[in-house]
Amino acid sequence: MESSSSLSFLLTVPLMGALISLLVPKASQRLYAIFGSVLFLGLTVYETASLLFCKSAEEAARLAIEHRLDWVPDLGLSLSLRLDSVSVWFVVLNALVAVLAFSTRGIWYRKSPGLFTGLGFFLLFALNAAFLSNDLIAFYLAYESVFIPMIFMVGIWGVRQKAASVFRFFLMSFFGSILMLVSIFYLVREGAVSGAGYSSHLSDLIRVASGLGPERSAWVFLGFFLAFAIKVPLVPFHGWLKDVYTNAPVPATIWMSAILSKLGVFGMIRFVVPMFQGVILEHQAVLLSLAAISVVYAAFLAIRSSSPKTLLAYSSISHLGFVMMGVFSMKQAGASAAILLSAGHTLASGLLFFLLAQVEERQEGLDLNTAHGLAGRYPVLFTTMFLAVLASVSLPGTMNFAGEFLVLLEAYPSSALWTAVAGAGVVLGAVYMLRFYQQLGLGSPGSSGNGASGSAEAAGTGDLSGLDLILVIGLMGMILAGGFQTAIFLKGN
Amino acid sequence: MTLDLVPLTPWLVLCAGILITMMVSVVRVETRRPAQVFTLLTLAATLISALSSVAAEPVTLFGGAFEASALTRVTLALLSGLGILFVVGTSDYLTREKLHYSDYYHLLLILILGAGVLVSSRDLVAAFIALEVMSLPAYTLAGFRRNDSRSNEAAIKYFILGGAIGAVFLLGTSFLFGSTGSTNLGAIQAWSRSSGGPDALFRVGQVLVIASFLFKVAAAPFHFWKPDVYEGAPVPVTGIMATIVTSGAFLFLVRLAHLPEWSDPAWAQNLAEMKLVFRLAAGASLVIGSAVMITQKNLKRMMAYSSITHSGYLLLGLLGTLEHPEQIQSVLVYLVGYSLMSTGVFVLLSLSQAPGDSGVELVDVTGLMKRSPALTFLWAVFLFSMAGMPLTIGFFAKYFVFLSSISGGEVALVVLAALCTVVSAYAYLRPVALMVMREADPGAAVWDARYKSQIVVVLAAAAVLFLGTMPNAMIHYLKWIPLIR
Amino acid sequence: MLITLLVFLPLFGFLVNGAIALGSKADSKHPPAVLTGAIATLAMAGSFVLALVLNAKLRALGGEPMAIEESLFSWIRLGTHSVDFGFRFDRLSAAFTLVITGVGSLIHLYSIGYMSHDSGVARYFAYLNLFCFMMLNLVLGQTLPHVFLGWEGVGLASYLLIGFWFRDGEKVRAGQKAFVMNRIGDLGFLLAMFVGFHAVGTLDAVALGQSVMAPKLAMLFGVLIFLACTGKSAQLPLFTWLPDAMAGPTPVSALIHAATMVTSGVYLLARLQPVIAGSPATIALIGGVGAATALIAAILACFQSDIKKILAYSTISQLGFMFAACGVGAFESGVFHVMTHAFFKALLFLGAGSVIHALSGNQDIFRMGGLRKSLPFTFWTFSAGWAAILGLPPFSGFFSKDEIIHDALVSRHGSLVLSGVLLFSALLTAFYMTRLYVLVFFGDSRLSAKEKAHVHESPFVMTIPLMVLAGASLAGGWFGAPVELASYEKAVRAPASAHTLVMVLSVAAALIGAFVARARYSRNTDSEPVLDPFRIDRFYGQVFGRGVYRLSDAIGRVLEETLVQGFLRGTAAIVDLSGNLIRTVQTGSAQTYLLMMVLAVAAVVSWIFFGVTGYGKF
Amino acid sequence: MIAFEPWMMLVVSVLIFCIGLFGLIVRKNLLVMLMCVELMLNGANLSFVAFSKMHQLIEGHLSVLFVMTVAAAESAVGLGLVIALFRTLRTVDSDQIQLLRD
Amino acid sequence: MDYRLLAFFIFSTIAVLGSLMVVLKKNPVASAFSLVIVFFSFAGLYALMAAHLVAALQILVYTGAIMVLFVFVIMLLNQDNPVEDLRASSGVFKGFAALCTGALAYFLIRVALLAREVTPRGSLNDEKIEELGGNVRVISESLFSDHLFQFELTSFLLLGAIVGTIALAKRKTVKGEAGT
Repeated sequence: MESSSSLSFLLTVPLMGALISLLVPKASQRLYAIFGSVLFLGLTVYETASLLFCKSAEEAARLAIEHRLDWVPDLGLSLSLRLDSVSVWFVVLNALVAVLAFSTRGIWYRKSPGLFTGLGFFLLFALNAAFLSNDLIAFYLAYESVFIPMIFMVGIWGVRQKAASVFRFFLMSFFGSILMLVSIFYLVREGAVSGAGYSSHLSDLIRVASGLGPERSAWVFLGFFLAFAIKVPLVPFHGWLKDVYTNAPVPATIWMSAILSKLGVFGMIRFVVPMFQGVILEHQAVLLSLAAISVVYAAFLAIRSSSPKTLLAYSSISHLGFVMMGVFSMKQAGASAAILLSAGHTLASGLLFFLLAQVEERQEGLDLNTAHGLAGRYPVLFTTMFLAVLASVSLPGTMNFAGEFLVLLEAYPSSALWTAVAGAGVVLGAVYMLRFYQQLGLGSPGSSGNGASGSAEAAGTGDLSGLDLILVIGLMGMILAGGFQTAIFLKGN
Repeated sequence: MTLDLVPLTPWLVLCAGILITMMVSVVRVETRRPAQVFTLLTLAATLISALSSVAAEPVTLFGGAFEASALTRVTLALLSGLGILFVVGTSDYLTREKLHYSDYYHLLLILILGAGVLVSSRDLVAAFIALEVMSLPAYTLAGFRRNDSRSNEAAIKYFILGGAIGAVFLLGTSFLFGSTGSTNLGAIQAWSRSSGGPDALFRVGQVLVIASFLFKVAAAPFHFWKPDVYEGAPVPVTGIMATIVTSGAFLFLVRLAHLPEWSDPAWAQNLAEMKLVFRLAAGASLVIGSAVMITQKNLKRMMAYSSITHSGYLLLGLLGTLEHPEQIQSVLVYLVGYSLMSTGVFVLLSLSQAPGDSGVELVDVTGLMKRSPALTFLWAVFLFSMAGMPLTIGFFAKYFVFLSSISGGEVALVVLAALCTVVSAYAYLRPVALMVMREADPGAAVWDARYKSQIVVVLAAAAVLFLGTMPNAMIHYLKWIPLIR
Repeated sequence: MLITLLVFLPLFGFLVNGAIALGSKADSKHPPAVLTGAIATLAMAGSFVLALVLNAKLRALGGEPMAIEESLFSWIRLGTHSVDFGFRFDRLSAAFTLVITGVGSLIHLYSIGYMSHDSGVARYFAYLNLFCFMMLNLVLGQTLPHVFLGWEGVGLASYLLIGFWFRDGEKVRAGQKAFVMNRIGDLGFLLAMFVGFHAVGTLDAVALGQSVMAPKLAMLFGVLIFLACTGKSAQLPLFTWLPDAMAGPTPVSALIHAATMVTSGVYLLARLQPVIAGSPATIALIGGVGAATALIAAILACFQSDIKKILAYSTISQLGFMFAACGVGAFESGVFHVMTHAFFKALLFLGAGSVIHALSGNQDIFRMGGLRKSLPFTFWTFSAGWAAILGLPPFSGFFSKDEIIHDALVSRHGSLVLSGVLLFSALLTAFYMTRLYVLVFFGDSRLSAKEKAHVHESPFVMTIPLMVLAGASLAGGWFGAPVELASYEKAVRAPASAHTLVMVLSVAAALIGAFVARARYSRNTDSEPVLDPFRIDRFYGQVFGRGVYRLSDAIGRVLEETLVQGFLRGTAAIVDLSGNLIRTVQTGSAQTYLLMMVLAVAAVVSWIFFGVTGYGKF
Repeated sequence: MIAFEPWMMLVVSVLIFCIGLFGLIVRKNLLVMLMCVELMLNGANLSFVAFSKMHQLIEGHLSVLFVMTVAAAESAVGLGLVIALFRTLRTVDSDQIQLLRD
Repeated sequence: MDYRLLAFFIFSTIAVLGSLMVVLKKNPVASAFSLVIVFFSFAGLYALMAAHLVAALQILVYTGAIMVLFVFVIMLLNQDNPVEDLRASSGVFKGFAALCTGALAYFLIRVALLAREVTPRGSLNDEKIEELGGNVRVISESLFSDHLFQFELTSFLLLGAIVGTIALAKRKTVKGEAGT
C-alpha cells in the first residue's frame, strides 16, 4: 500500500465520481451511482484491508499512514491526512453508507438525478476528507463542506416543511461548528504566541491545548464540545434532528443518521479527547450524565412517536448517547467500543431507514398508532427488518451489543449511576423498537381503516428481492460478523 | 525640489486615461462605445502598471503626502480590476435601463482615482480631498437615474450625511493639527514617538477622524445611510460603492487607526481606548447588520445590511492590526474576497428585470432553479461565500479576520462575530432556499440570462471558488505587503 | 467439537426451517408439518444423543472440577482479558442440557401433531429450534456475556413464539410484554456483569462464581443477578408476563414457559452459587421473594378458569419453590426441583395441550368435564403429572418438594415461617391442581354439542411424548439431586427426625388440599369468576405501562416541545424581534440618522472627556 | 488685561461648527441644510487657522484653501442634486424624501 | 482694551449670531444672507490672525462664488419665501438635537481650551512671515512645494464635480439616446 496514493485515492475517486455523474444520462444514473459506490467500497476495502484486518495495535500503528501536503504554506496550513485504526473505520463505513443511500428509489432518481448522484459523490468526498483530516482547519473545512450537499438534498427532494427543517439543521450545526472554529483559532494563536509558528496540525494543537490552564482550556473545550454535541447530537442540542430526519429524502436521512452523526463521534474521539483530557476528566460526571440522559430522553420521545421516521430519528439519538458514553469513559477500550458501536449503529440505522423506505414504497401513510400488519404480505422484507430491529435493540451477537456492552462496561467505573441510567435505555429501546416493528408488521391488516389495501405503488408491490435483498443480507451479515469478530475493532486496547 | 515621477506611474496612467477618455467622448458624442473602450483600456493599463511595479521600493513623495508602496499599488490594482469587472458586467444593465452615458464612465474613473489616491495619502488634508474626489462621483452616480425619485433621494441622503461627516473629519483633522502641529501621518507618527502620550486634543481629534471613516465604511453606529442609499442607487453603483468605495475607505481607516506608534508604552492606554471604540463599532455592526438582514425582503437592501456586517468583520481584522501590524493581510484578503463576491452579487442583481429599480425582492428569485440552474448555481456560490462556507473565498476571508482578531486578543468579540455569522447565514441561505425549494411565484421577475454580463459573474464565481480552495495563490502575494506607518 | 455440534444442531434446524418458511409463499400450500417437524425434531434428538454421550464422557472423566471445555474464538477483548466464545460442559450444565434436549425433543415431536393444521408450521419449528439453540448457549456458555447471549436469545425466541400468531394484536402485545419485562431483568444482568468484572477482573462464569468480592459488591452483584432471575423466571415483582405468555401455542408453553427457559434463573444462581451465597442479605432476599412468589402465585392459580393460566401460575409458584430453595442455600434442591418440575410440568402442559387440541381451542375448565373417557391416554398421563406436582410419593415431585421444604426448615438461612409458607403453598397447589383435574376429567361433560362431536384422542405423535414424560414424572425423583453443589454447608438446627416430619406434613398438606378441592368441585361445577385479588398486573399496567406513556407524553410536551423546541423558536423569535426593533430606527429621515450619529460621537467625546479610561484627567 | 489670543478662536470655531450641525439636523429645507454644511466647514476652517497661528505654522492656511475648493465643488454637486431631486419630486423638503426606509 | 480683542468679540458675535440666524430663519433667502454675514465676519477673524490670503479668499470664494450659487438655486427653485410645507421638526426632536449638539459643543470647547498653552511647533510667526515675503508668498511657495500633491488633486476634484454636475443637470433622457 503506497502511502500517499491510497490516501489521495480516497479523496480523488469520489470527486471524479461527482464529475462523471454530470455526463451520465438521466435514465442510468441510479445504476451508475450504485455501481460506482460499490466499486468505490470495494476499492476502499481493498486499499485499507491490511489496516482494517490487522491483528494488533502495534501492527496498526505501523500501518498508519500520514501524509502532509502543504496547502497554504504561507499560513502553515497543511492538508494533513491520516489513515489509522480510528479513521479507517469511518472511511469504510462512509463508502458503505453511500452504497446503501444510492440503492434507494424515489423522486431523486426522477427529478434531476444527475444532481443527486453528483451531490452524493461530493458528500462522499467531503466526509472522507473530514475523516482523514489530521489538521484542524482542514477538518473544519471538510466538516462544513458536508453541509452543502446535505442542504441541497433536503432542499430539492425533501418533503413538507423542508425549508424550515433544513434551516434549523444548518443553523444549529453551523452555530456549533463556528464556535469550534473560534476555538481552533484560539489554539492556533496560542501556538503562535508560544513561538512555534502558525500551525493547525493536530499534534501541535494537542501540545498547545495541554499547555492551557484549566479555565481557558475549559472554554476552548466548550467550543469543540458544542460543535460535536450538536452534530451527534446529545440531548439538549438535538432540536434540529427530528424535523430534518423526517422531511429529508430517504438517502439524505440515511446519510445523516448513519454517517453524519458519526462525524461528531469521530471529532470527539480524534480531536477532543486527546486535546482536552484534563477538562473531560474534571467534568466527566456531567458529560456522562448528558450522554445517559440522551439515551433515556430520546427513548422516551421515541416511545410515543407516531411517525416511523421520527421514531427512528429519536432512536438514533438514543443509541448515539451510548456511543458518547464510551467516548467520555476516557479509556482506550471505551473509545474502541464507541467506534464498534458507531459501526453497528451505522449499519443498523442505515438498514432500518432503508427498509422503512422500502415499506413506504409499498404503503403510504404509515402511522404507528395503528397496526398495519404488513409482515404477512412481505415476509422477507419484514424478516430482514426484524433482524435490523434486533440489532438496534442490541441483542447479543450483534455488533451493537458488543459495542453497548463494552461502552457501559468502561463507563461503569466512572459513574455507576449514569451507567445504570443509560442501561435503562436498553429496556426502553425494546419498548419502542418492538412497537415500531409490531405496528408496521404485525397485527391484523386493515383494522386501521386507512385504506391499507391497494394503495401500494405499482413499482413496489413485490416483496424484497434482487439487489436490495442482496444488499440487506450483506449488511446483516456484517452486523453479525462484527458482533462476533469484535477483535478487529478492539485491537487498540 | 525634484520630483521622481517613476513611482507614480500607475496613478499617472490612470490620470492620463481619465483625461484621454473624456476627450475621446467629447469628440465622439454620438456613441458611448469609445468611452467604454477607453475606460477599459485605462483601467487595464492601470492594473498592469500597478501590478508590474508591485515589487518596487516603497517611497513617499510630495513631502511625505503620498505613498507609493506595494500596499497602495495592490489596492490600485484591485480597484481597477473591480472597475473592469463592473464596466463589463453592468453595461447590459445600463443599456437596458437607458442609463448608458459616457458620464458614467468618467465618474467611475474619477471615483477609482479618488479611492486609489485616498489609500496612498499620507496627509489628512490630502486624504480629505481624495475622499471628496471619490465621494462626489459617488453621490452623483447614486443619483444617476435622474428620473427616479428613489435614486435622487439616495443621492441626496448620501450627500447630506457625507457632507456633514466630511466636516467632522475636517474638525478632527484640525484638532490633530492643533495637537501635533502637522497633518502628515508620518510627522504625526514621528511626533508620537517623542510626545510621551496623547493629549486630550489628540484623542478627540483621533476619535473624530475615525468616526468619519467609520461612516464611510458604514460601520455601526454610522451605518444608517447605507440601506437607504443602497436601495435607491442603481445596481451597478451600489456594487461600486460596496466594493471600490468600501475598499478605499477601509484601507485609509486602517491608516487612521495607526496614527500613533502603538507599540510605545506611553500610548498603551490610548490604544486600549481606541480598541474599545473599534470593538464597539465592530460588535454593533455585526449585531445590527445580521439581525436586520434577516428581516429584509429586498435583496439589495439586504446586501446593504450584509455589507454592514462585513464592515464589522473588517474591523475585526483591523483590531488585529493594532497589535500586529502585519495582520493588514487579513484586511486585504477580506477586501479582495468581499469585493469579488459583492461584484458577483450585484452583477447578478443587475440581471433581474424587476420593474423599476426598486431592486430584487425575495419573491423574484423563487423557483429560479427551474428557470435557470446556472444562475442558481452562481447565486449559491456567492451567497455561500458571503455566509463564509468553506471552499469559497468567503471562508478564508473570515478565517483571516478571525485569526487576526484573536491574535489581537479579541476572543469575546470573535465569539460574538461567530454567532452573528450564524444569524446572517440564515439570511444568505434563504434566497437560495427560495430558488431551490419554491415554485416560481407568478409575480417573480424575469431574469435576463442572455447578456454577456454573465462572463463577469462566471469569472467572479470561478475566482471565489478557486481562491476558496487554493488561497495560497492570493495569500502568497498579499502576505508580504507591509503596512507602512 | 461435540459440544459445538450439540449446540449448533438446533441452529442448523432453525436455518433450514427458516429458509423453508421464507421460501414458501404466504397463504399458499405450506410445507407439510411432518417434513419440517422431522427436521427440527431430528436436530433436537441429535443434540440429546450428543448430550448423553457427553454426559457419559463427563462421568468417566472423574476428578474435580469435572468439565469438558471447548473454546471457539475470542469474542470480546478487554485489555488483557479475553471473553472467549466457547462452551463448558460440567455437571450443572449437563443436567440442564439433558433436560433441554430431552424434554425439547419430546415437545418437538409432540408439536408435529399439535401444529399440523397451522400454515406457519415451518416458521414455528424454526423458532422452536432457535429457542433450543439459545437455551443451550445459556447453559453451556463459558462466560457471562455468552450466558447473556443465550439469556436474551431465549427471550427473543419466547417473544417470537408467544406472538407466533402475529395477526392477533393481543398475542403480539403479550409477547412484547414478556420481552420488555425480561429486559428489565436483563438490565440487572448487564449491570451485574459490570460489577463483577470491575470487582474481580474476569467474566468467566465459574471463575466469577467462585471469586471473593467485597461484601458490599457481592451483595450488589447478587441482587442484580437476582433481578435478572426475577425477570426470566417470573418471580415477584416481574412475574406478570408469564400468564400472558400462554398466548403462544401450548407446546411452547410446555417447553419455554414451564420446562426450560423460566428455570434459567435457577441455573444462573446455581452457576454463581458461591458468590451469591456469600452475601447473607442477597440470599435472604432470594428466599423471601421465592416463598412469597410461591404463595401468591398459588393463591392466584386458585381463581383462574383457563387451563393454561392455571398451569402458568402453577409454574410461577413452583419456580418460587425453587428460588426459596436457593434462598436457603439449598441450590441443589432447587436444581433437583427444576428437573422434576420440567418433567411433570411439561407433561401437564402437553396434556392440557392435548385436551385443547381435542376441544379445538376450548381452554375453560368449567366448560370441560368427563374427558376421562374420551381421552384415555391423556387422562392417565395427566394423572401422573397431577400426582407428581402434588408431591405424592413415589412421584418425582414428592422428592424434590419435600427436600425444599425440609431445607427451608433446617438450613441456617431457613426458618419456620419460610417452610410454613412453602407448606401452605403446597397445600394450595394440591387444591388448584385437583380443582383442575376434577373439573376437566371427572363429572359430567359440559362440552357444547359441536365439541362433543369433535372430541378425539390425540395422535400417537402427541401421546408418545406424554407417556415418556409420565414415566419421567414417576421415576424422575428416585435418584436424588443430579448435582452436588456442596460448597455451602447447611447447619442443622432441627432434630434428625425433622425430615420424617416434613415428609408427613407435606404429604398431608397435599392430601388435604386435594380432598378439599374434590369435595368442592365434584358437584359444584358452575363457572367461577376469574378473580385477581392482588391486582398486581393491573397495578403494573396503570403505573408502569401507562406511566411510561404518560411520562413519554409529558417529556414530549413539556421538555421537548416547550423547552428544547421552545428555546429554539424563542431564539429565532428574539433574533427576529431585535432585527425588527433595530429596523425601526431606519425611518428614512437622514436627519434622524445624523442625530444618532451625533449622539454617538458626543457620547465618545464625553467619555474621553470624563476620562473613563482612567487616565489623562482634564 | 485680557489680550486677544488665538485660542479664543477655537471657541467660536466649535460653536459655529455645532450650530451648523444643529441646523443640519433640525432644518427641513435641503438648501438650508446645504448652507449648514458650509457653516460646519467654516467652523473647521477657523480652527485650522487658529491652530496655525498658535503653532506658528503655515499649513493651516493651506488646508483652508483646499477646504474652500472642496466646499465649492461640494456645493456645486449638492445643489445639482437638489435640482435633480426637485425635478422629480417638486420639493426640497427633507421630510418628503423618505421613500427609502425600513 | 486691546483693539484686537474688541474686534474679535465683534466679529465672533456677529458670526455666532449670523449662523444662528442661518439656522433659525424660516426664509431660505434670509438664511442665505445671514450666511453671507457669517462669511464676512469670518474673513474678519482670519484677518485678525494675520491670515490675509485666507481672509481674501474667504470673501472671494464663499461670498462671491458659493453664496451666489446658493441664491441662484433658491431663486431657480422658487424657494425664496417661507413656505408652509417646510414644517419644522417636532419640539422633542429639536430639543434632543439641541441637547446633543450642545453637549458636543461643550465638550469640544472644553477640550479645545485645554490647548491654550500649546507649545508652538513652528517658527513662522508674523515677523518671520513678513521677513519671508509676506503671507501670500509663503503660502504660495508651500503650495507648490510641500502641498503640490493636494493642489494637483484638487484639479481632479473639480473635474469630478464638473462632470457630476453636468451629468445631473442634463436634460431628461431622450428615447433611444442610450445604448452603444
